[in-house]
Amino acid sequence: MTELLKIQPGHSGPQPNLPDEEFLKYNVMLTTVDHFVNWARAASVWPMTFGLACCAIEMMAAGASKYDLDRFGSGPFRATPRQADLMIVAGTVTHKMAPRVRRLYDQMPEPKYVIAMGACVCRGGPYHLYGYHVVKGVDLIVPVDVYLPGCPPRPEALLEAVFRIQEKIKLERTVQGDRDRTGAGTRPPVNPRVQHLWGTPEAQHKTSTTWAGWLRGLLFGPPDEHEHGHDEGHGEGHGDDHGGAHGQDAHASAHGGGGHH
Amino acid sequence: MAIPQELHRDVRTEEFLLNMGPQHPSTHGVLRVVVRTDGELVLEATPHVGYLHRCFEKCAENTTWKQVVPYTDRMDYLAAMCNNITYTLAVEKLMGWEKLIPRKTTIVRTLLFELQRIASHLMSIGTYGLDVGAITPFLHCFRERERLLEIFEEVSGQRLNYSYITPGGFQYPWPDAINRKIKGFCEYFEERITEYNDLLSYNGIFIERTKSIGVLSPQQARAYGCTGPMLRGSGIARDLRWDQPYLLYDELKKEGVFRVRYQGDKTPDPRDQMVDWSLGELGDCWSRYMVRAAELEQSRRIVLACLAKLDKLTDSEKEAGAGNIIKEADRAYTAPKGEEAYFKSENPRGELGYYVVSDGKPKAYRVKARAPSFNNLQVLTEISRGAMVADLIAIIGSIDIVLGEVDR
Amino acid sequence: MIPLLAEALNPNPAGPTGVLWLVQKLVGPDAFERWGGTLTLVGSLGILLLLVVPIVATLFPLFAIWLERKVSAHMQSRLGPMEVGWHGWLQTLADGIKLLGKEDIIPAGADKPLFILGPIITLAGVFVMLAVMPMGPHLIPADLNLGLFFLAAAGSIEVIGVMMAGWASNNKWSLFGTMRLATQLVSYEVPLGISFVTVTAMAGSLSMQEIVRQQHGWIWNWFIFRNPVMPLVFIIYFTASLAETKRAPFDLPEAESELVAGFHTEYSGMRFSIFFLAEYVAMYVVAAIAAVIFLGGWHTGIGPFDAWIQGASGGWGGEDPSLAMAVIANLVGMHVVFAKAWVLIFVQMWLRWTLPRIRLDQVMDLCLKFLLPASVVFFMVTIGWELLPFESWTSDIPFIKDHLQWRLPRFAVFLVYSCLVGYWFFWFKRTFQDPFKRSVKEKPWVISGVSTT
Amino acid sequence: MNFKDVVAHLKERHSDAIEGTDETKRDPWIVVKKDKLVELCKTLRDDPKLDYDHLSLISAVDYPPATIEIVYHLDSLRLNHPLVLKVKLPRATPKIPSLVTVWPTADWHERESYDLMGIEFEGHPNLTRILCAEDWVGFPLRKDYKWPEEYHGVPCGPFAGKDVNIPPEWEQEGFTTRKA
Repeated sequence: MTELLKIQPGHSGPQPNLPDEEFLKYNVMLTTVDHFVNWARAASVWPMTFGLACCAIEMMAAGASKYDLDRFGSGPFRATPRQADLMIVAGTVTHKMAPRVRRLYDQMPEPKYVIAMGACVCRGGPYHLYGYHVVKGVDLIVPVDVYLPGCPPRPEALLEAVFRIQEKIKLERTVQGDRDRTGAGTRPPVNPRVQHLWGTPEAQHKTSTTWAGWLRGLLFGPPDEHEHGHDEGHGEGHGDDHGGAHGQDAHASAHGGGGHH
Repeated sequence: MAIPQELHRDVRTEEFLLNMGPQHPSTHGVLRVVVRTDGELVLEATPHVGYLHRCFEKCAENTTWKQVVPYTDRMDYLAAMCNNITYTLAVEKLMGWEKLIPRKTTIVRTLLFELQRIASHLMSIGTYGLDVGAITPFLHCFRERERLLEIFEEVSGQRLNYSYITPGGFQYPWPDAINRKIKGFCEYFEERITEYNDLLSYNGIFIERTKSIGVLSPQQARAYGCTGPMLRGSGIARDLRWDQPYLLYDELKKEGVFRVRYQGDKTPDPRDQMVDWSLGELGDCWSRYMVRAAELEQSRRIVLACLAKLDKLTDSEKEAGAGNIIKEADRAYTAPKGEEAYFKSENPRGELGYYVVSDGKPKAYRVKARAPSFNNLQVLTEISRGAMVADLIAIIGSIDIVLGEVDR
Repeated sequence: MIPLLAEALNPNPAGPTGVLWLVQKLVGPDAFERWGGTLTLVGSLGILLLLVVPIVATLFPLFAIWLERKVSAHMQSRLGPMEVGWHGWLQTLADGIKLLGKEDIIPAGADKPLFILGPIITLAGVFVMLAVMPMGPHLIPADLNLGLFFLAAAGSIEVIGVMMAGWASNNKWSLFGTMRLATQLVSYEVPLGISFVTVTAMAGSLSMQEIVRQQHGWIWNWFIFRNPVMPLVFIIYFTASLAETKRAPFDLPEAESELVAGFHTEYSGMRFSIFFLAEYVAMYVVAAIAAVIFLGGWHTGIGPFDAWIQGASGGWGGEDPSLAMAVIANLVGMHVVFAKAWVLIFVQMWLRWTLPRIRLDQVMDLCLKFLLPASVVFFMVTIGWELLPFESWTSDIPFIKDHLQWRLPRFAVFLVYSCLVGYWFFWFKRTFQDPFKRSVKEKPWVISGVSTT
Repeated sequence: MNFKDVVAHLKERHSDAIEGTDETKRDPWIVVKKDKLVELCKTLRDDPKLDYDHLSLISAVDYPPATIEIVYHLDSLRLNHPLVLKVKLPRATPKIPSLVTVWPTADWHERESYDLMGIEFEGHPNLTRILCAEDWVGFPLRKDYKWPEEYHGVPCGPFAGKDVNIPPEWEQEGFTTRKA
């Protein structure tokens, strides 16, 4: 029977380096569900309208008539981070803007992805040497999934970056318990230079409480200590970011506190 | 601000503070506006800028005169070519090269200046439609803008930040084969303008949304240093291309290629109505919008005139204006010590000026940019008092700011 | 009944048993002899309804959202969704699954029970309107004799849900959206209701099926062609229904360029998708109402064909048609209703992707200064039109005898409404020509925003 | 009118306000005394023959070790005769009267000069940082600007804690500079 359970599914199947008891989690049903969920997620990656500078114009061009981002399901640019899956940091991030970027990232629901669009966002770009007010790479602020250099990158390049995000999504194993995407390796790392700001990866990678997580709890019992740590991290992590969207500082401070569970 | 007595009596509600931005769909970037509202009524709107402060001046002080050009692109990324040309003209004024520039170079710079104006106004008109809720005109404007970007890309190899115009000429030689393409675009673009006017400019709802909103009186416009469509929308006939002609505009002005006339005036030929309406009457959002819509046709005619001039050039002139008068080895040229120059031109958004100071080294001692949006945005607090929240969006859109040059 | 019970007590060992037996007895070859056609008809149509209503409620939004994206894309010289299935027809499904799997965030400062209840009540308020929506001569979940009134009432439940959501979000953008929605919907309920009353005055009934039956015959019997002002009443209803469903140019509550996402700014994942679902079901509902009360419901407008539909569907004529023909006739009627609704839905999308958004005070002006008086005037004209004694012109019965019977009550109604309208007219003059409005004209800077300092 | 006439016209009004002029440069300028600046600017704005109603630009230039120059670029929308005013300030205590009362557009320009160059404009209604963050340390456009190590924990790039003015490539040996 265990031999039957050890069927190697597609790229969402068990990795050979996993311990043996892990194999028992992966069976045909869950793998198929994961295939389905990943197909759906990859087919509708909704970006957030988050334009900072020049690259935002090319982001608009990518959504406009010639390079139609809507063909690949990424058409609806959501204005509020609550309904967005993908944050395209398009343009130079300054020290004054950095806290807002972080808050918007924290307000996005899991699973969320970040594209660092443009040289300024990747590493400071033309302002790397003398830009005193420019953050040298947005990965100091938020974990970045795909780096997209260019000043600005062409819209085709942005399409390619969205495809890379879709490839990452296809590697995930949500229902099979890999809720923070670390097992599949699709969760970007935290920049070690700013770990004192954003904390350890465990605190950073908040567990998403979706129906998939509920299904996993149903199948594999309650989460163990390790994931309790995740949940607390979730609560704390959401403490300072549940203000109203869009940098409403005074308003956000009105209600801090834990997550919803 | 004193609320009118009727408001106190009728629609008096509790004030509250609304923080719009720095990331908001219609703040055109990272503008942050703190709005004190009384229900839907705006009591005071205070803009907070600086979220895109990219240290242009510090970078410019540490690079050669030519290396500053890419930074000027990224200041006003919607009118990068105009920024290149203005900075280049400032440096050439500093170096005293005005006489050395060939005629073809001047014609091509004028042509690119106006093409860039068309592209920038397309963007501004489209996003303004987006602000008042009409989504389709935005994408139609982008469709035309993509054709322009193809032309720019064929010229300079870049879609947005061109760095094509450098002190002494061009970065790359001008491809003469592009002239026919530009001419084709101008012919294609003529009926597009009427299409925009039918779809947006004369749409009843659009006029209802933008008329008598954010009225900027001429006195305010002068006091707050508003320039460009902001100023002309209020009825002040100020256009640096007309008043202090630079590149080729003196010639074009004498030939009567472009004029400055009020929106109310009758024109003999109805087709001239659009091009002549480059002055608003009331100074409200619709006037500012219509100034831009008129400058689309105006710039199209100037481009056609420049193309005609390019065709008339002799081969020797074409040869002379092919590239740059500065050899690549001389990229570290220097200006006399203690010399300084200030040059201003008519950007799509208004008066763009560059103040360059030299200390005899191959790099600038100080470069200061006079950004039109920086001055136009100041007046937002004044003209948005008593408007509604929806009007505030329309007013911000009609100012047509680019945060890259507001914050520099 | 008795023989069935007897057979149930001592069943035939050779025949089928249990459920199979019951089914055979109900819809067997000899079912008509046992029960008469009607019971079988009702059973089969009930089964049909069980299939139809969920399809309309769930599959319709999936298709409508996909259609909207394609329509908008082609209006904007784009292609729209292309990669997910043939021309992206699976796009909405993928979006739904994705939203289902997103993290479910409830802001820390939110009012949790209201936040959770909001989308549910909104969706329920919209779905319940499908209960009285006739889809065929005998294809209606519940033919209430107060059907139209029920629709008007259930339409207001949606407002409550949305207001709960916006208020509970504890977000200023949501608050703005909620207040705008309340203002807009409360005022647009009035012309909507008056147009309902106009239709009721013609049909003499509030039951949806009765309203449809009143429009049988040729196409000029539809209520939209009943009298000269009915097309205008239809336009008023359509405008008000746009405002009711928060569609452009009335999409102020969720104006993306002004309020970030309006009342659902703080909603993520599945709860947001429920709002989405509710909006599109509401689109179908208002379009179907228009098709039913103005455009003849399941009548095709071809007299003999409609007569066949009514007869074959086991209509009220009392004849006893065959089961198969009844089902076919009802399905035909259903598709006629769908076709009419789809045309109206396309018009909704067309307007949304063409027109700019109206400001709040302009929305109020349009409703209170134009739609409301116009609808009242058209209602009075309709009443007067109904008072014209068409019947007496065509009937052989002596005038007085037959005349008073139908004339007096309508005349009473006419008097009452004219008194109401007269009072309303003075109230309108008193309310909307007050110093505030006048001052706006005198001092343009109040609105235009020129500085006072 | 041209520069000479403007200077002559001003001298008969405010003979003591003008320190000197330089007509040899591309943009000839007038050096104005700090304490006479406001009334001179009022004359420039109100005199119908001058009619300088458009303040184009306010820029501060740092000349270590001694002085900081404030440069005003004026223009007239009607008469089109640009003018350049200069005020020399001591670098240690750069204080200058604000011109917001004369040209309201000076508001943000002066805030920017305060933000980046540390000029104190006396009488400015709201003299706060405008471009940099509110709690930014130092005045970045000073020539001797020392960069902060980090801002709220985020490292500040290659020059963190250092002086920016390292010799660029053209000032190292083996690099020839020629006049064009």
